[in-house]
Amino acid sequence: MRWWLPDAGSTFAGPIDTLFLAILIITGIALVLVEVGLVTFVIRYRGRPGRKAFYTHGSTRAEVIWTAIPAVTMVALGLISNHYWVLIKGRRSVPPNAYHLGVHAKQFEWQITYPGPDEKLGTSDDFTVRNQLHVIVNQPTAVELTSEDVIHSFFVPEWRLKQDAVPGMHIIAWFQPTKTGEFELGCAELCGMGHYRMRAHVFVHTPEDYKAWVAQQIAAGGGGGGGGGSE
Amino acid sequence: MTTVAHARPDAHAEHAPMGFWRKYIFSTDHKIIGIQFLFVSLFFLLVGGLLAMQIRWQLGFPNTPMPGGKILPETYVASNGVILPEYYVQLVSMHGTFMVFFAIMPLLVGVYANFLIPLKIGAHDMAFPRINMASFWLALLAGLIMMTSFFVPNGPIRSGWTNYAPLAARPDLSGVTVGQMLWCIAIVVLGLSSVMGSLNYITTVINHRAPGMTWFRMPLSVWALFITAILGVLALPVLQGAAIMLLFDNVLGTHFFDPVAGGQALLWQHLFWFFGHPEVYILILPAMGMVSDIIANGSRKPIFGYHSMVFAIIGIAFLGWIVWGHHMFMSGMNPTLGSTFMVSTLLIAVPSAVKVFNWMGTMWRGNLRFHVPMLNAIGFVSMFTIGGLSGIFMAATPVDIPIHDTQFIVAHIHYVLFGGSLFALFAAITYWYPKMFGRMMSTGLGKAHFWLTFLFYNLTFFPMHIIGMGGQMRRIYDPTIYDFLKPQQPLNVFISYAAFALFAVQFLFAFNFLWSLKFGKKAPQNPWDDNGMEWSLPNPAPHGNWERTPNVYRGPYEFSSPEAEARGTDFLPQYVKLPTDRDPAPVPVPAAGH
Amino acid sequence: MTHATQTIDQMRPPFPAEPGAGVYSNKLGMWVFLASDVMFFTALIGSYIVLRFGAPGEWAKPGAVLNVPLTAFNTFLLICSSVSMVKAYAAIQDGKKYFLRPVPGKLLRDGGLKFWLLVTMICGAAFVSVQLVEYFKLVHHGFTPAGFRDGSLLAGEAAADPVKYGLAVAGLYGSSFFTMTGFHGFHVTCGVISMTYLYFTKVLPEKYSPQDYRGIEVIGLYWHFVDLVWIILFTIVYLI
Amino acid sequence: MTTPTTTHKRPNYMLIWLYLFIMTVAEVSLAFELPLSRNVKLLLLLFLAVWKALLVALFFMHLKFERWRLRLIFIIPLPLAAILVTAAIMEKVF
Ligand code: HEA
Ligand code: HEA
Ligand code: CUA
Ligand SMILES: [Cu+2]
Repeated sequence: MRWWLPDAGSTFAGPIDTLFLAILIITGIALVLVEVGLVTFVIRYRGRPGRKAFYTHGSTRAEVIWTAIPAVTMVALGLISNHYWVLIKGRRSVPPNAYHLGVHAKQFEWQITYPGPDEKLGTSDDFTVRNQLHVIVNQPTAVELTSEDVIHSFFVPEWRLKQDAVPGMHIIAWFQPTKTGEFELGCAELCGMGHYRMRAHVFVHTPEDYKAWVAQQIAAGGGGGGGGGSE
Repeated sequence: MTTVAHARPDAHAEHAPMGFWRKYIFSTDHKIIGIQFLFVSLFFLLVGGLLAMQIRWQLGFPNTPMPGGKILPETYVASNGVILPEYYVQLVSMHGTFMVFFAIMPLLVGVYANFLIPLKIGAHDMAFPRINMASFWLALLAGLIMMTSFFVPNGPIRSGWTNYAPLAARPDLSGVTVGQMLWCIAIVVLGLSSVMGSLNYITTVINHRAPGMTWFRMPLSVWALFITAILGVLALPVLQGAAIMLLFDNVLGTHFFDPVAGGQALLWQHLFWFFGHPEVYILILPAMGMVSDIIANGSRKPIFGYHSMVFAIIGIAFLGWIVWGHHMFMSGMNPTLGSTFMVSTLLIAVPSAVKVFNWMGTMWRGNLRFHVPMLNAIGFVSMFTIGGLSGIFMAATPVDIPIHDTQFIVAHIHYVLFGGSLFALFAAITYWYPKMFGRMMSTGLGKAHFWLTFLFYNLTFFPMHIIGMGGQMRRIYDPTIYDFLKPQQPLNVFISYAAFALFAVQFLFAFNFLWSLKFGKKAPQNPWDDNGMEWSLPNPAPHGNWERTPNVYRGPYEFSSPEAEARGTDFLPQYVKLPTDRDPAPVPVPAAGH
Repeated sequence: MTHATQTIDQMRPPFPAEPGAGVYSNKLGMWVFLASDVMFFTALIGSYIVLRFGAPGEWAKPGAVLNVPLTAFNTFLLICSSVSMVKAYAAIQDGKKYFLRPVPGKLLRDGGLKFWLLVTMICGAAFVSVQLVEYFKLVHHGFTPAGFRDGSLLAGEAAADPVKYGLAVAGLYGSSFFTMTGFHGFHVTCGVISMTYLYFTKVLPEKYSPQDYRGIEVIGLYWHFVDLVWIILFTIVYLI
Repeated sequence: MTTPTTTHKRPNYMLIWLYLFIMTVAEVSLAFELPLSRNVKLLLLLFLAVWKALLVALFFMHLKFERWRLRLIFIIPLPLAAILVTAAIMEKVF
C-alpha cells in the first residue's frame, strides 16, 4: 500500500514531486488555518445565554491581508510551475539527441515503432511491436504520438509522463528514464469500453540489452504480436 | 420628472383562487415552480446516487456478481450478474450527467433562484411567469429524454459526461447509436430551459426590486443567483451549439470533430470546457450565496465584508471564463496556451480565499446557533476548502501531468460538488423548508444526517486522493488488471463500503424530508429569526406574495446591531420600519420619453 | 416623413418603464436573450472559423458550389424585411394602425402598421422558401452536410477541378455551411411564425397603440438581430 | 431616472436601407469582379460586413439611442466570443 506518488523513474520525477510537495505544504497551511480556525470559532463563540455577538461589518485591513497573501503565493507558484512546464512540455523542449520512437494508439492497443539499426524513424528497417515499449535507461527518448481512431493518453506513472494521442495530430512527448526494469504503460483517456485494458509493458534496458533486444527482433523478422500485455 | 409606481401588472389582482391543476401542476407561481423543481431534481439525485453505488461495487469488487445485478438486461451485465465493461462506462457517464445537469444544477438554480429571488427582493413574481413554467417543463422533458436512453438499444452514452469527440462523434467507435442522440437532444432541451430560466432571473432582479432594495441591500444569495444567471445565459448556448454539432456528426454525417475529414478533435474540448468551467461555477456560486446568508444568521452577525463578498462573486464569475483550458493541459493543446490558463486558474484562488476567510470572519466573535442549516453551512466551508485546494494541485501544470484523469480528479470533483454544492443544498433545503411547506424538518434527524454524512463522505472521497496519486486512472472498469494498482485495491474496497454507508444515510434525509411534509411541526412565521424579506410573509407564502409591494429599510445582515438590541432582539429584518426610518422613494416610473 | 417638429424623444417608448435597466421587462428580457443567442452563433460560427483555419486544404472558391446571385437576392429580401419592420414600428409610434391610406397630393399611399408588418412577414417567408429551394438544389447536385455525394454531378466536377471546388475539405464545407445557414433559417422561421401570431391576435384587432406597442418593438429587436446575423453569414460563408 | 434633456429624432430608415443595399452590391461585386489580392478582399469584405451589422444594430435596433446599461448587455458576449475563437485557433497557429 503506497501513500505517495509512485517511485521516481525519470528525470521529470524530481521537479514534479518537489512541486507537488511544495503545493502540499502551501495548501496544507491554508487548510490547517481554515479548519483549525473553524473548530476554535465553533467552540469559543458557541451561543450561550447572555452572550452577545460583536457587531461589525468587517475590517478592510484584514481583508486586504488575506487577499494579498494568496495573490502573491499564487503568482509565485505560477511562475515556478511555468518554468518546469516549459522544460517538460514546451514545443522546443525535446533534446536534440533524443531517441525517437513512434507510438500509434488504437482501440485498444499500443503499436510501438522502433527505428531499427539506423536509428531513424520512417526508414525501411523500422519494425513495430504491439504493447511492448522498450527504451534505454538515461537516454532522452521522444515518443511521436499518433492515434488511429479516438483520443488515447500515454501514461507511465513512474515517469510522471502523460500525453494524449489525438487523431489528426502528431504530438511529440519526451522523457529520460533513470531506472532499469519493467513498468506499465496505461491509457488515461476514456477511449471506449476497452479503455481499462489498453495496457502495455514497458522495459527500460541498459544500452547493451537494448541492442540485443533489437537484434533479436530483427532476427525474428520484427513486428508482429510481441506477446506481452495484449490481453 | 417621475410619477409614483402604480400596482405592478403582476400584482395580486390576477391571483384569484384557481383549480388544482392551475395551482399545482401548470402553475406560474414562482414558488410552486421552485417546489416542482425540488421534487424532480431530488429524484434525479437519487438516480445519480444509485448509479454511483453500482460504480462503487465494480471498483471495489471487480468481476464479482453484483447483488441484484441479475435483474438487469444482459446488454448491461453478464449472465452471472457481473457488470460488463460497456455498462461500467455508461454508469460513469450517466452518473456525471445526471448529477451535474439534472440534480445539482436544477437544485441550485431551478429551485432556489426561482424560490428565493422574488421573495428576497420583494417582487410579486418573476418577470415572465409563463416562460418560467415552460422552463420547468422543458427541464423535466430533458430529464426524461435522458432517462429513456437507458432503455434504447445499446443503452446510453459511453464517453463520459464530457463526451470527448471523436469517440462520441463516431457510433462505429463508441458502439452507441440512439443513446448518443438522446444525450445531445436532452442537453439542447435543457439548455433551452436554463436560458429561459436565467433571462427570467436577470430581468426580475434588474427590474422588479421593491422600493428600497438597492443593489447593495440585496442578500448575497440573490447576488450569487443573479451572477449565476448571467453565466447560464452566456454559457449554455455554447454547449447547445456544440451538442448540436455532435448530434449532426452522429446522424447527418457531418465532420466537425472527425479528423479523418479535416475536423478537429480538440474543437469539441474547447467548446465543451468553454461552457464547462462557467458551468462548475454555476454549480458553486448559488451555494456560496445561500451559505453566506445562513452563516450570517447562524452567527447572529452581519456578514463580514459584504462588498468584497459581492466583488468576489463577480471576480470568480469573470475569471471563470478564461480558465477552461485547465481541463486540457494534457490534450496536446498549445503549451504556451497552457501557461496562460494555468495563471488565470491559480488566480481564482484569490476571490475564493476572500469568500472563505470572510465566512470565518463572520463566525469570529459571533454568537453561534448550531441549527441544522448552520451545521451544513460550516460543513460546506470546510469541505469546499479541501476541494478548492486540491484544485490548486491540478492547476499547476507540471503537477497536473501525473494526476490528470486519475482518481485525484474524482476526489476534487466530489469535494467541490458534494462537499460544496450538496452540503449547501442540505443547508438550504432545511432552511427554507418552512417557507416552502409551512412545517419544520426534524432537527434530530437533521443533525444525525449531517454528522453521519460528514463522516462517511470524507471516508469515501478522501482516500481517492491517495489512489489517484498512486496512479489509478478515471473511468477504468477494473483497476486490478494493472500490476501497479493491485497493492492499493484494499483502499478501493474500503471506499466502496464507505460509499454504501454514505448512500444509506442519505435516506435519513429523504425520510426527514418526506415525513416532515405531513408530520413536521408547524413553522412559526420567522423560525430562524432572520432578516430576509421572505419572512415578512406567512408560511407558506400566498400566490403573488405581498398584498402591496413592500418597502425595504436596510441591508439584509443587521444582526446584533444597536437598533436591534434596543428592540430587545438580536435581529432587525429588512422590512421592519423603525420610527427613525424614512420610507424609500417609491419606485420611480420614468414617464413619457423613456 | 421625419417629424422634425416633434419635441418628445421619439426613440424611447412613451409607456411606463420598469426601474433598473430603465426599460420595460419584455424588452430587457429580449436583449438578454439576444445576448445568449450571440453565444449560440459564436459556437457555430466560431467552429467554422477554427475549422477553416486548421483545414488541411483550401476552401472552395466563392460561387463555385453555392449560388451567390440567388443568395444575394435573399440578402436583399432580408434587408427589406428589416426596414419594413422598423417602418411598422415607426407607424405604430405615430398611431397609424391602418393598412394603407391615401395621402392628398401624393401618388403613393401611406403605409400603416398592418401594411409594414405584413411586408415583413412576406419577405421573411420568401427568404425561408428561397433558402429551402437553394438547399434542395444543392443536395440534388450532390452537396450534402457530409460533403460531395459520390457519383453526383458536383462530385464529378470537383474531381475534375479539385482546387476550385475545395475537394480536400468538402466535408467541413458542407458541415459548417448547412449547420450555420440552417440554424439561421430556423431563427427566421421562428420569427415569421411569432409575427404571424401577433398579426392575428394583436395587430388586426388593433390592440397596439402609440401608448403601448411593446410586442412590435420586441419582435422587431429579434428580427433585426436575425438580419444582422445573416449579414455576417452572407459575407463569411458565401463571399470569402 | 428622469427624462434626459436630449431628445432623439427618428433617423431616416429608408436612407439606412439604401446604405445597406449599396454595400451589399459593393460586397458582391468586390468578391467577384475586382482583381484584388485575396487578403485585401478579405479585409474589405469583413469591414463592409461589420459596417452593415453596425448600421442595423445602431439604427434599426436603436442601440444608438439606448442607455449604456442596455448596450452593455449586447456588448458583453463579444469579448467572450473573441477569447474562445482565438484560443481554439492557437492549436494550429503558434
Ligand atoms: C463546483 C464545482 C467546481 C469548483 C468550484 C471547482 C473549482 C476549481 N477547480 Fe475544478 N473541477 C470540477 C468542478 C469544480 N472545480 C469538475 C467537475 C472537474 C472535472 C471535470 C471532468 O474532467 O470530469 C474539475 C476539474 C478541474 C481541473 C482539471 C483537472 C484535470 O482534469 O486534470 C482543474 C485544473 O486546474 C481544476 C481546478 C479548479 C480550481 C483551481 C478551482 C478553484 O475555483 C478553487 C478555488 C478555491 C480554493 C483555492 C480554496 C479556498 C481558498 C483558500 C482557503 C485560500 C487559501 C488558498 C491558497 C493560498 C491556495 N478543476
Ligand atoms: C454533484 C455531483 C456528484 C455527486 C453528488 C456525486 C456523488 C457520488 N459519486 Fe460521483 N461523479 C460526479 C459527480 C457527482 N458524484 C461527476 C461529474 C463524475 C465524473 C463522471 C465522468 O467521469 O464522466 C463522477 C464520477 C464518480 C466516480 C468516478 C468513476 C470513474 O471515473 O471510474 C465515482 C467512483 O467512485 C463516483 C462516486 C460517487 C459516489 C459514491 C457518490 C455518492 O456521494 C452518492 C451518494 C448518494 C446520493 C447523494 C443520493 C442521495 C439522494 C437521495 C437519497 C434522494 C433524496 C430523495 C428525496 C428527499 C425525495 N463518482
Ligand atoms: Cu485508449 Cu483509453
Ligand atoms: Cu474547470
